[in-house]
Amino acid sequence: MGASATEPVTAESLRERVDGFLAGHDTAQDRLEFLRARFDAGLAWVHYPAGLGGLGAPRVLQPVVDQRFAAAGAPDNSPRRIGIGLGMAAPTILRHGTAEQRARFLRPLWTAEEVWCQLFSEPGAGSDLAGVATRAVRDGDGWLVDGQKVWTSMAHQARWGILLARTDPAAPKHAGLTYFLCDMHAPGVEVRPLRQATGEAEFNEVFLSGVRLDDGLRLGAVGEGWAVARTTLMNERVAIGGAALPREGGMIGVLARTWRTRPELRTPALHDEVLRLWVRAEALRLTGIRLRQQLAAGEPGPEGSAMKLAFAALTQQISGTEVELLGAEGLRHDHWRADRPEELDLTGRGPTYRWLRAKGNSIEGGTSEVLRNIVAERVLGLPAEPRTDTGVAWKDLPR
Amino acid sequence: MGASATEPVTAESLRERVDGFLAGHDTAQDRLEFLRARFDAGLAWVHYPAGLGGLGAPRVLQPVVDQRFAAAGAPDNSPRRIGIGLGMAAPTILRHGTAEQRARFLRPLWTAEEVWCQLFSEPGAGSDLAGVATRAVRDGDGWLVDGQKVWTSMAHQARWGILLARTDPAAPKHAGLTYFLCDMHAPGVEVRPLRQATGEAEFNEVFLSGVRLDDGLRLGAVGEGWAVARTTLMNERVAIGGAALPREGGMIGVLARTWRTRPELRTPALHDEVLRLWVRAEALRLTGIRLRQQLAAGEPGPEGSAMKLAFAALTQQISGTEVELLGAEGLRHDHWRADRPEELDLTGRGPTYRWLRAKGNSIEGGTSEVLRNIVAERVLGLPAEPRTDTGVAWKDLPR
Amino acid sequence: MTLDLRYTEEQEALRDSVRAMLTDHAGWARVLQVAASPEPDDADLWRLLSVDTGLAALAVPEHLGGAGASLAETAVVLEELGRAVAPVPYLGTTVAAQLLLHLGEDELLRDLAGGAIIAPAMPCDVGPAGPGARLPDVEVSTAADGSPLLNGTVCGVADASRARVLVMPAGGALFAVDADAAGLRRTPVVSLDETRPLCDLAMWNAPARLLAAGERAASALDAALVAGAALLASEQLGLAQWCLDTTVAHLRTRYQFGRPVGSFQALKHRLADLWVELVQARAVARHAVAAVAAGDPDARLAAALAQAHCGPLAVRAAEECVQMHGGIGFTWEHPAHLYLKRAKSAAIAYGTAAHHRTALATLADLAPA
Amino acid sequence: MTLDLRYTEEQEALRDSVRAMLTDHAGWARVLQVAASPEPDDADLWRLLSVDTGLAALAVPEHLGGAGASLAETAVVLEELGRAVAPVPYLGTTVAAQLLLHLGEDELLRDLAGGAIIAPAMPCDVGPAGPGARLPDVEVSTAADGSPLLNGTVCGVADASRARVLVMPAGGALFAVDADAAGLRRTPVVSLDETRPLCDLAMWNAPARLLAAGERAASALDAALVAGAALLASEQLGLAQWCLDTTVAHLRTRYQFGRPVGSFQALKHRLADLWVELVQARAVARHAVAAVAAGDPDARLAAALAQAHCGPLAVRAAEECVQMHGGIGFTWEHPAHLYLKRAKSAAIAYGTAAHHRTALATLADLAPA
Repeated sequence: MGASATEPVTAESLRERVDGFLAGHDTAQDRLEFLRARFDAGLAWVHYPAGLGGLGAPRVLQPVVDQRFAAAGAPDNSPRRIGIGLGMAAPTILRHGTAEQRARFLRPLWTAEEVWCQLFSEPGAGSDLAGVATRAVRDGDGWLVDGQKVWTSMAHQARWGILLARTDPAAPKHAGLTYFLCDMHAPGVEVRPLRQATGEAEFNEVFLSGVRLDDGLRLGAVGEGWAVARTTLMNERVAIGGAALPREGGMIGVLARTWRTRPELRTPALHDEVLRLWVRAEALRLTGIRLRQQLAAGEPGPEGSAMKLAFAALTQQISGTEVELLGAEGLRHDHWRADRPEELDLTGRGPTYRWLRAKGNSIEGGTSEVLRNIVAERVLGLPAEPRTDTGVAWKDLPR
Repeated sequence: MGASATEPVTAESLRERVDGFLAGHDTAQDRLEFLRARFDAGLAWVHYPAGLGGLGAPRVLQPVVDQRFAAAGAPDNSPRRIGIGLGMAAPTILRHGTAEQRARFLRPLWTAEEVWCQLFSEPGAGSDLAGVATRAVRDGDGWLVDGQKVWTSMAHQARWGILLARTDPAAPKHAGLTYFLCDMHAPGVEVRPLRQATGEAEFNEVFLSGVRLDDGLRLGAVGEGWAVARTTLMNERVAIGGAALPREGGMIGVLARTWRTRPELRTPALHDEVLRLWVRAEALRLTGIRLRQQLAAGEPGPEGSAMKLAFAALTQQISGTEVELLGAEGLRHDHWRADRPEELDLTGRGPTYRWLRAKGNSIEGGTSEVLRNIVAERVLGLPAEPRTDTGVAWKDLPR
Repeated sequence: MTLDLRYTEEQEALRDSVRAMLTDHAGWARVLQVAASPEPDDADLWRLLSVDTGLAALAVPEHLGGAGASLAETAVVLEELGRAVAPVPYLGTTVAAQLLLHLGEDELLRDLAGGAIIAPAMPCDVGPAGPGARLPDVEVSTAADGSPLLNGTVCGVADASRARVLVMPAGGALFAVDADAAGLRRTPVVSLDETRPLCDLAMWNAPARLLAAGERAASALDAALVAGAALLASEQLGLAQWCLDTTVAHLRTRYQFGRPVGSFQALKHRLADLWVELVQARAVARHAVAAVAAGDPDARLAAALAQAHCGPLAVRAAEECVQMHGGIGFTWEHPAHLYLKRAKSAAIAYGTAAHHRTALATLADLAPA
Repeated sequence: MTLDLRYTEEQEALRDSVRAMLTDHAGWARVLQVAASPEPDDADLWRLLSVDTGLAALAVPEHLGGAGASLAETAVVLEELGRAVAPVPYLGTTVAAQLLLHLGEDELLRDLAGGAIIAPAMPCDVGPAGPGARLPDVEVSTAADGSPLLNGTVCGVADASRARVLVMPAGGALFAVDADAAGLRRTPVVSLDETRPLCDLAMWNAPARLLAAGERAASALDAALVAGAALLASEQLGLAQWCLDTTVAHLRTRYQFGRPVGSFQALKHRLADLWVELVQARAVARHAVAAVAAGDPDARLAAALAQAHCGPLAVRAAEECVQMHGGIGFTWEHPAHLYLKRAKSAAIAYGTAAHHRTALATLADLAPA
């Protein structure tokens, strides 16, 4: 470890660094050049190591930098568009990657030159991710990959994918996996849009047929894929988006406004339901504020899981109540076009869209059922269920 | 089997038999003599065999007989007081007992000369009844029993108990059990009242210390106790009490009357809750009517389990809402005396008593959790959970 | 009055034959195809249900070309149609038939029994829990020959897109309007539930025929709306039963963690609870149609109760179906979303559960605070 | 205003010391013993909390003998008292202190800081959601010497059984009444929650001292009731946390079917859901006391929100605790029933969740239909 020769980074010193950077770089210059320069100055993600876009600073200081750049009107790296890269691929590469891999991938990832996608879920392996069947077989100095992935957002735009594949079917399920960085431009990668109940195709199916990957694209050791994937998943769950909303800032605001402005729609028996939802929404909002205060004070807790669970249930119920409040009007849909939205707007489009889309909130990013298991075992310390699938060769498991 | 020489029993012929019996027996005579005579005439439980209080008639015809006797003002056998004997001990003895056991026990059971209790549950074996630890050890031509039972209603008045005990701890849990008829007057049987959250002691703990039981009190073969106990449990769940209630006949009626007659207590936000409970209560009442119509038509179904589950949840919520509706007044209790009630009156005493007592509805007679398992597996056909406790010697199980 | 809440043997036989027919002719791939097409419903299936089998006029008397059965049989057909989310205007036609029976409109009933679609021309959320308040303003004027003309807009009408005749409440009276009449325009609505899509009606001096006015019109409309709410409960029951059955079947064969997913206790308990609600829904739905069929004074309360219970149940069943199928249940290629959308549209049709609870406050004498 | 919803290090230290004290002096066997005795509360424990440690006057300024801390600290003590279902009149005394602070009654505050119990003399369900409507009629007359006399009955008062002084709303004003005064009788009530039992007050010409009248009395009373509702949420939070912790501990060690019962998924999911509610309750309860302590204009809304959420949560937590303990949780010999009864009595104190939701309809501008 050794004591660093440099001063410890503080909010004040960061502000100075940003101001210095801005003095030397015109925010109106070429977007990509600006972002590359910001990365090279260690002002991309300040908690990353020097040389990889950061300064080894505390993570909680990142907002200081982001706010300073935003206030100066600097171009950003479309953080929502590259969310998978930022939130999942990057921390995994940082932790498990070789020096070459870090140097090759992190910069274009952060500057949004290269979009990433996640090739984990399969038709037969959803909640049970460690059951993936996509095979990767040694082929000289590389690997041949065959299989099918699903629920892959951004696959149609992605340059790279983080890929979990089975390299040893005779090993127990968790032991036979290896983690790869998949070249989405490689021959044999086919991306097909996957349409949802909303009519949209936010996600894709990805078919991998004899896809050849160089061994340099393996992340972590052969057979260590599960441990690497856990880094990815842990980071998926940590992410808490954006700033705290004001009161009625989310979906509840839409319902409350409809209730207020359309008295002719009100039904007496629905009044208490609206009040109950308002209470729950405000309780959840305050929970988010408290969680952010804890994170800012360097006291991370497991409350993010509570927020995801509560958020999924609440958005489903608020939007469902809104549709019923609207009556016949609530049964009108805007369109069933198979759009390919890149950003999810939970209060966008109409009530029926919101209601349908919210159904996905308890499935994507870990189902609410899996999340409840995790809360019960890791937060509350309740015992695991007896497992029948962990000591057996993967190929011999019933499926 | 062979064809019976007698006429098939019909509702009409039953009515005639009852009328004939009543012509020869004064309803004002000695109660016990009357009941014994009714038993001997085969008019006790008409679906039991001739000679054991019945006529081998269809079970659905029993109400014909009961109503006729009731209309004539005949004494009854206090069916609620001897519910365990009638509902559980009797069908088990009928099915698994020897001729001697049937002849010895069924008549005084039905006439209420001998009250029965059930010695199944133990502090360590509640939901998992097959895990009972009470030991029965061979002792010459009999058995010595040691252990502790709990939740034994009527034990303090009972002459006999149906007892599940472990005779082979080295066998797997279900295989090492034997079923006995326990003499509650035998030395070593100690009954202690068990007080509940209501303050009452409806139930007992029963301590068995070197209780000697003759081998003639064994019901079924050694090691076959679980199969015999299943007969008992199946009959426990079949029972559906009494006649259909009129609308608002149950606990909902109390709440509705309070709402109607005490307008000063009403809170706007509580109105919809009262309406929702009213809907659920009426739905459950109609479900009971439909189930009785099906039973009367000889089409028994699994809906009784639905009724027990819904009833438990509903009574808990109705009584809870009633207490809140009453506000400070709802926090007044009548008394905390350790009474020993023999009959349960769910709409009796005050609101706080009702609310507390209703909490027991989802625990007694099989918890709601166990009942949901049964519904999921036996009604819906969902697969059982992997079992870790069935192939192992009972004594080696973790507990 | 004690109403029989069981199914008769004949009704069970009817169910079997309808289910067999729908299995052959309304598999979900076909339903999805029709829903995604510009067609508002499945004309072939409707021909089968009306012209070929007479199921669409089960409760129309035989002398008018119907089957002379009761609403209790109609409800069994609706259970199966709900189970199949069949895209046919069966419910609207049945409600129209009830209206016409009340009014003694034999000729229209004969048309209906012959396969013509006749639909009540009201927003789909109008129910017996207070329809007047939600009926749109349609003005009645008089043509030179003294016959009535209608002017106005009615939005969100179900089952009317291919109707031949519309039964329209206007100015406190009821009118029959030829759907092809000059002066009437139907505009399809992009609907949440494309298996029972809505359309908007616009009228400029549309020629109409007076069916009834005043108290007679009001009581016929009210009775038909009570019947509609009662019958819809059976559709919801059938839909919920499909969702439960399909979810159970999926969970028995889907393996995760080396076990059938259906062996996980949390899911088992939720499905057991759903079954508990479904058992009650069956009693409540049968009670509602029995009460309506018998002209029981309790029919209005029974219908409100049925919607208060069965509407939310069907939505919950469909939601659990989607959730327990995981990702696959959220795709366009799996039928679950069709059931989800139908359940929600049915929860609004003939009044929401909240409307019906509000009505029950009066019917059950539970006044507000 | 951004309020800090976290606990400070000092508050965590305070929690540790209070918990240690209650573990030693208010174990549940002791609580059950006091509850079952004729004594309304635990006089020894009260002495410990008031005279010995000064915890009962945390939020009273130092120059009046208190600790000069804020309601945020008081709330931490209440969490621990809720966790222990401690039978002491802490909440009522705290609310009385708030009243007296608003009125500048320094002498009474000094008494209170010295260990005297001072209680608001109102039915326990009176809350800020509309207290006036529920306040009983107490008549004020005048003695020969011009001092006020009170006449009337107040039923269901909490924390007053051993109070030395009662603060009584009457005729739109506030009075101090010596609890031992001739003309005042206290009758104990057999209470659902014997850890916070009620009593009835009857007055015949009870001599009183006027504290405030008119707007000044009304606003002091209102502020104290808002504080009471906000503070109670912390007691409910602590109670719910005990129920969750105790249930988890039981399920980890209780074996059935050869497995710890806590490994059964249906129970795990229910407890996970309960934890999700509890996490939110913490934010909501901290927000309420922070808003009250800061004099935030949002305090009234924050208190209503806290009661709307935390009241039902505590009841649910206690109910799950009983249910998941199975038979043993339903016995007199297990502490679960004490928590169940306290949770229900707390759900009514200072107004039910339904009262608070009704208040929120106004506070959040969500008018009824």
